[in-house]
Amino acid sequence: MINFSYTIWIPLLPFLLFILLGLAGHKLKPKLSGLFGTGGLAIITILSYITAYKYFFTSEKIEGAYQKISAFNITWLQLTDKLHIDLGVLLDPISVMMLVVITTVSLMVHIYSLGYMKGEKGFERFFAFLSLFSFSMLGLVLATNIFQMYIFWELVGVSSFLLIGFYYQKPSAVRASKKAFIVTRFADLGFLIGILILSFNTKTFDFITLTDPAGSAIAQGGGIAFMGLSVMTWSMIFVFMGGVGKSAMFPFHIWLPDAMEGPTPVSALIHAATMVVAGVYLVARMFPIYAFSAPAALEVVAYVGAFSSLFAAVIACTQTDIKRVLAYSTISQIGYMMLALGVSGYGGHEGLGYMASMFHLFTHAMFKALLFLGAGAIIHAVHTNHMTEMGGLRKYLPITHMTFLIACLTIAGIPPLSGFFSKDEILAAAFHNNKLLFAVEYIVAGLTAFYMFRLYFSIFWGKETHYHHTPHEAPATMTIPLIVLAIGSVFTGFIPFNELVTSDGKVFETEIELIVAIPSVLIGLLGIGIAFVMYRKESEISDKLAAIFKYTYKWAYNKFYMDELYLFVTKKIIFRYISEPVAWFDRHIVDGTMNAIASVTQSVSLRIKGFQSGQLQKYAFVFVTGAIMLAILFIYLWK
Amino acid sequence: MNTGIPIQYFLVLATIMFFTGVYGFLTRRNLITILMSVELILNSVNINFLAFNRFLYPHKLEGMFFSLFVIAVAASEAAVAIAIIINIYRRFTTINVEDVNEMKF
Amino acid sequence: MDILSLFVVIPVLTITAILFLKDARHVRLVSAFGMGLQLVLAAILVYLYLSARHSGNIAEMLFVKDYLWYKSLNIHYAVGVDGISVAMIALTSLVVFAGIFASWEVEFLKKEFFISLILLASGVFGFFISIDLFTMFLFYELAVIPMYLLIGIWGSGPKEYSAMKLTLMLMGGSALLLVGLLGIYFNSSPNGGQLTFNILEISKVAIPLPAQRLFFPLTFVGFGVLGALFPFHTWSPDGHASAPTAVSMLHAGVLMKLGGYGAFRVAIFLMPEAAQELSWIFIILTSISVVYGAFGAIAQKDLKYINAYSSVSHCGLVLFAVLMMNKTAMNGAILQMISHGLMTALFFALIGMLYGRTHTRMINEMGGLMKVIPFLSVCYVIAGLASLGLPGLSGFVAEMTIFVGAFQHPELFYRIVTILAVSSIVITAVYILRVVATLLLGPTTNEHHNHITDAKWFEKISVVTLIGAVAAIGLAPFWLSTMIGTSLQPIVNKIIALNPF
Amino acid sequence: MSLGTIFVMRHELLLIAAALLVLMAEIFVNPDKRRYISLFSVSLFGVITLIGFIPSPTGSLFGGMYVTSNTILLMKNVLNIGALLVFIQSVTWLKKEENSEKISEYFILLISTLVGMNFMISAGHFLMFYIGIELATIPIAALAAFDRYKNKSAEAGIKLILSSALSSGILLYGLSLIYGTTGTLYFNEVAALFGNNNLQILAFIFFFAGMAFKISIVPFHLWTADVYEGSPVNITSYLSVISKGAAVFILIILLFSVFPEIIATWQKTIYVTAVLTMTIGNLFAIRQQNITRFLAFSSISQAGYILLGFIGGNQLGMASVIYYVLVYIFSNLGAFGVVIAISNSKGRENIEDYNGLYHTNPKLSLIMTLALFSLAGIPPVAGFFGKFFLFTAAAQKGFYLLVLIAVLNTIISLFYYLLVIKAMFINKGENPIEKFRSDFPTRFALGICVAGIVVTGFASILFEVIRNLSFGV
Amino acid sequence: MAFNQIMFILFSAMIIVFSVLTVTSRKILRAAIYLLFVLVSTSGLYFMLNYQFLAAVQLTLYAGGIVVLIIFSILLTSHLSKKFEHSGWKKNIFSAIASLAGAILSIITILDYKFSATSEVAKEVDMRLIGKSLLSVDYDGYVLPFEVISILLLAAMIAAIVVAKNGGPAKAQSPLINQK
Repeated sequence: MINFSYTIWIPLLPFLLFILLGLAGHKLKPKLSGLFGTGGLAIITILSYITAYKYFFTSEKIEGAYQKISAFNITWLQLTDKLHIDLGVLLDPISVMMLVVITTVSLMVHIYSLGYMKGEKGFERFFAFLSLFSFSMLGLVLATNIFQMYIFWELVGVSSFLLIGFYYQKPSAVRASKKAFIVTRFADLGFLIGILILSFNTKTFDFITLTDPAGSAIAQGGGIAFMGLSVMTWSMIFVFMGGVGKSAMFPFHIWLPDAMEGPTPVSALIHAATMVVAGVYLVARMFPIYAFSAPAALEVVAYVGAFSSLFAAVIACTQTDIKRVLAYSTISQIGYMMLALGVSGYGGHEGLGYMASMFHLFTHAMFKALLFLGAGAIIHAVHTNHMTEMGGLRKYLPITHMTFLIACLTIAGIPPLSGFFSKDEILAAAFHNNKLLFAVEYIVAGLTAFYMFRLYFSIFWGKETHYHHTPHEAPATMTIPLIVLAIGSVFTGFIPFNELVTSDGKVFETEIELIVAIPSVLIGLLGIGIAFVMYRKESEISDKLAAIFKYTYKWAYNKFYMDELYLFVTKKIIFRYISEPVAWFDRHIVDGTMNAIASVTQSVSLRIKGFQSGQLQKYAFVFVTGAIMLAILFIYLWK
Repeated sequence: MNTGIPIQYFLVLATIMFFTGVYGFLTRRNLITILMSVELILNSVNINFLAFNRFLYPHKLEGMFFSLFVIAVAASEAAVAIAIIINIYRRFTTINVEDVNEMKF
Repeated sequence: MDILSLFVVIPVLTITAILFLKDARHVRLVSAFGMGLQLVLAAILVYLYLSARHSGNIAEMLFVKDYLWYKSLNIHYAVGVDGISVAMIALTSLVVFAGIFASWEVEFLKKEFFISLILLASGVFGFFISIDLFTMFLFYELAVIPMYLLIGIWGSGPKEYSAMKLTLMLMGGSALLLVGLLGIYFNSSPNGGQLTFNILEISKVAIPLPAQRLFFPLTFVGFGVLGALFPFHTWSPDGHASAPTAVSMLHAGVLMKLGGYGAFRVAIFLMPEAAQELSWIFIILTSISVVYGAFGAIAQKDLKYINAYSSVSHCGLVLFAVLMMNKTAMNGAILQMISHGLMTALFFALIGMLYGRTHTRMINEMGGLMKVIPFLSVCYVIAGLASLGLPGLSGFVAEMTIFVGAFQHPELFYRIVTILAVSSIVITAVYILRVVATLLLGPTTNEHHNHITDAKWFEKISVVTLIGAVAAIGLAPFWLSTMIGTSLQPIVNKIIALNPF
Repeated sequence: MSLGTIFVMRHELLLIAAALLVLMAEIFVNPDKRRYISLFSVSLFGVITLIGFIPSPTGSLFGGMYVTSNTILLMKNVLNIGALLVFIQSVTWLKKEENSEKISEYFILLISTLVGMNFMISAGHFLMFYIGIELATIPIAALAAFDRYKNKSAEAGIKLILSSALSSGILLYGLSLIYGTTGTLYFNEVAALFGNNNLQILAFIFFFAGMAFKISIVPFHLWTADVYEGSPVNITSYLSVISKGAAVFILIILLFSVFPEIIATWQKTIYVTAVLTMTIGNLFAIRQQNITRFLAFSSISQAGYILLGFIGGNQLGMASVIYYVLVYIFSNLGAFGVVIAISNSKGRENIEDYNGLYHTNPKLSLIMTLALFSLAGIPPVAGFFGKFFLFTAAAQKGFYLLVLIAVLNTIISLFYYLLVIKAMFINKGENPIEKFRSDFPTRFALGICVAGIVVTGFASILFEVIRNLSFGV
Repeated sequence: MAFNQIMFILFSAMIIVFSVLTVTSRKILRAAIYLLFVLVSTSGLYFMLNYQFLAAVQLTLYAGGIVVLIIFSILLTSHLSKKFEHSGWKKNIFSAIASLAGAILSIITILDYKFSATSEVAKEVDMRLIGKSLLSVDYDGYVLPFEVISILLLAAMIAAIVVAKNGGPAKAQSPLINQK
């Protein structure tokens, strides 16, 4: 048995960094704090790689399966006799994989930020928040139990909030951060309720117990039925709701495009590579329960994923803000991952979807981070987000151009880049399970290629617009990460995921299924071709198409009015029709009653003042009648 | 001894007198007439005491002595009341009870 | 002199010292010294308590001192603490200590201000150390009354109205309470024998059920008024809004906890059968408090009103949890009391400091303060995050304990209501973020606020003390939770004996 | 009659002697030395008060006409303490020029009313009771009209004497019926012969109405406010504390020892009147502007609370009543003491005049606050304990609803007490009462009141002593 | 019909009639005289009941003392020729109702009650007995009330003096004097 207890330092180190930078950051020189942050992250990246190596290649397998190793565990809070919240480190294939993903991307982003954020006010704050995020995200993936996951789930939410709102004086950034937080918080409510139901039924939070296919949690089955679905299904649906929120699936996707208000490195790290896939990770983490106890919930996962990916892809085709395009693309890709999980089974080849999902998560992290960082470099150069204001940048930004192209090809699924492999596995899994979903994803693959190259051509080709300053290539701190990630995007496709990350930890055989692979490559190429025609040079085709599909375009451009719907619900219904009436009710009815008691007392007091008339004889009259009435009362009426 | 007259007659008589006094107290406007009504009330009580003493409990003299002391008390009460009434008259120039209401509510 | 009585004696001595001070300038120093001493004493108490428990002392109450006071009625001055009261005492001393510093710059009738404030504190301390219903009630009222002067003299806005309303409503609560306590007293010995006010002794006998049915609602509502039980919470927004900073802190932070603590210690502990029977009524009321308070907070514009409604919501959660009648939920209730006490005190301290600088509490009249006064703003954000239940800060610990505990209730109705209560965390997020976004973030909207200064040293002491406590509980809740949990055992045993589930 | 037996009656005898001594002084002292009469009377009375505490034999004298017991001695001592305070508080007022002619009369009259009260409490026979009650009332009417040059004073006097005449008329009618149905007026004999029949209930109700008048129980209370407002404030405080206290004492003795047979009836009577008294008193007090009138209504509602001690007919009840009267003496005299001090030096008696008092006269306002809190029953001052015991006594016999009504009433009363406190501490006075220093007697009396208010509650020994001397039905 | 029955009817008729007249007469002096008649008739009743001493006291003290005092004060304070105004009918009616109700209630209750006389031997009331009782310290002796009433009378006297005594700024403030 290998001792993994040092892994606790992987999340702890960023936490300490956060404390250091948060409390003393403003006293340090900005550069120093940046170096502290980056250096710390470099250390944990190395640690993560060591861990990955040790875990995958030297740890002992039982019956050919990777074991879940609880490397560290302390009880943080004892709730009931059986339920307790632990904090610890759980190592299993997916968490180790996530370690690698997070630390790699995070390190790249840190390095990138040294250049990108240079001279910004609040540099040290930025690195403090990044450290906080790294801590939270690592804590999330290493969680030993669902409650720990929830804790860090909330923490990543907050870090995301802080980072989106980094430019806190910009109203749009503030709005976006608020929106992100509240939407995900609402989704987290579902997560929490799911946890409550789950723990009530299974009396445990612990992942190892929960997800052991032979364990008591799964053995007890779905539990009693409630409103047509079993309790376990309900709880899993609720838990998934949390994932939907964090991963920006429909209908909780609306926060993600707005979140692009944050600094671009943040978008790359949080809103592309790591945090947004937490939902996928969550489902993967709970996968045995989904597969065995709540298959209906798994179907929900599949359909939500498929719909989101289509929905987002359509919108992405119409957006002009490059970061928003990437954001919708992210939604779309995460939809893929969800779908893959949704169509997966447990164990062996049945678990293809699971493996594919994780695989895609991995590759997506690389190329999407690359895309965002590239976009950052572009924005850094031209000081705008809108692709209508760009064009012909390939001359000015050669490195960025090349890496961006690689990323676009990767996401379009062109072999032999990594995106091809992972996407192909997903399509294959869908193909075997559900033809409808496969069809949807097939179309999305084409759309993806189309909008990515629409983006690519508009930025680097097309008509050259007039720039205030001549755009120039970014400094080395920014280009090196681009190159590293580009290399990653190219080669990660060759990692044998079927041997490393599978649903039951055992190796299974996969091969490229040509019946799926060839059409998918073709449709990718088709998409690229259309984009080439439309955007390579200035052309009116796009406008004409937009005119033809006027309403569809308009709807897609306006993101199907989801924001407006949300606004309507929050502003009108919650605020106008609930909160304000509640406040009114409280002031006027509840409080009014209390005040009324007081004023009634006062007015009674005023009314009866006539008794005290100052007239002696009236006093005497009351006296006499009082005595007589008392006498009558007690002699005849109430004896 | 007191042949033929039941005690109830005396009691009823006293009661009527008592409430006549009360009526006077409640209606007369002149402070002195109110005082007179009070005397009626006290007198009726005396009748009660004496009747009881004579008819029912003649072995002791409690009723009679009580009446005696009531008369004495009534006298002193009347004296002080009249002193105050005269003072009222000097202050208010009237002894109409309805006008003596500087303090109310 | 036993250690517990010191908690009442020190404030009294401090008051006496202030009374005889010639120089008004030293008043705050003396107060700070006295309350600092109190804080140290609280720390010592925590240490003594834990070491006593550690050494195997399993008595229900520790450091019990019992002096016969009124022999014929068997009224005692009896003090004793268990983990819960120790925690509450620690909370109180923290908040009072912070409150002294938050009111460092009170100038008008300075002596009187600090005297009233410390008097209030001594009432609260007395309440928490008492195990005799009579002294408990005495201290309870003693804590309520100085509020009137504190709000009426040093308050702002419609202070007289608010002060009167607050006092009368709270005394109305204590009116119900008094009847309830007398009822308990006269049923404290159903088999004949000496009647008693002593909580421990009463808890050993079973109060007849018909009596419980009568007196449980009285007692619970009596305490509930102070715990902001719907619909008796309306004193809270007005009172908090009008009160001066330190008073709001103490009031929301500590005084409202008297309600929860009392409801737990007296109503539920002594009359569990009736509590179980009638809990559904109050569960409905408290869950209304929870959700309704949160919704109410969304629509407010005045910072203090927002916080007051949020207190209604959070304190509603305390009573809600207490009524769930299981160990975890009750543990959560106590944690929530402490957590809410700290963070709401923090909130009010910060609001007071903001108000001192901007002279407004209307959120739409301020904006972008983060740039001008980063320290206070960051503290405000931390307070907000604590309030909306961010892990790592105390609010999360408390709320989660409550929710998990409440959800263990065997009856479906209670679980569904729990889900309803859980939903308040979203609403909380909405109003907290609304405030944070409008007030602190964005561009500065009011140019008058461009030149205000950040926190002074005494303000920092006040704020940092509280934040430190909030974070400490949030990061390492285990010892506190365990300390409370052990002390909950007697009542849990009582309930289990009643209805094993 | 031995010397010992005389000592049994020492309260009354000493008081009579004191009255005569003052009378002598009035006659024989040089007119320009008259101002020492106050001092003389007060110190004389102080000595008497002290002597009252000497333990002494008890028993009945004059064939049962005069009865005394330790309980009764206690009650007398309580009244003496109160009366002493009133005496001290009067000194300053009597120094005024317009009163200088009547100092000795003032003391003689007050002492004689006290004699009346003592005889009333010690009565073993309704005749003594009646004479005592009249002796306790008639001179007070004259004292109410003491300020001859004030219309209000005269009005107060006439209202008091006429209504009291009517009430004693009704009381006498009741007594006559009691005599008629039992054939005796000795307390112990009446107790044995009293039953639950209509005529005796009627007699009891009439008797109760007469007593209720003295305690100002609603609906027999209407004279109270006017008389309190019109009388000189010293007399008002005497009326509200001592007269009321004496009437309360004798009523509880009579109810417990003479009418125990009809306890069911008088419990109902007291239930109804207590609720009415508390509520009406409070409702009227809310609106008052004049501070003495305000205190008058407050004292009406206080009487309502006191009735809660009656209702159970239990030992605790009597103890709590005596205790409460003691507390009430300190509290009410504390409040009145401040009113008197201000009225004497500034002549202002409206609540509005108290605006901003704290800023000019902090000590007076603090005493007032303490006294009002005590009246309102706020801990840790004595009033809290007093009220608590009263409520406990009622609750002991299961009158929880009544207790609830009473405590809710205390909320209303708290409201108006707070109004005064608000005036003193919070309101800004446009024309505040200037700073002044009251003279020694006032301060001395207030000091005793404050000490009483603060100490009485904590010193449980007092209550225990009282309780041991009390008895139930 | 026996003599004393006739006398009783006579006296009681006089008492009732003159009582009513006392409280209704619109001339004050007449009212006083009617009161005198009532008091005299009452003393007649006392004679009938064999309480001669008390009847005498009634005549001297009441009829002779109090009524004279009253008439004296009437002369001091009232315009004799002036008739009273009618007091308000509301007042009269309500007072009448209250008094009637009280009277009826009392009479019914009294008539309802079975009085039982004592079986003990009656005492003959003569002056000797009265004197002895008045000075007796034993059971059924009244020396104590006798003493106390003397204090009462003294106090009443002083009280009356206090009220009547001039003092302080009284003269200046008397409205009577101001008017003149």
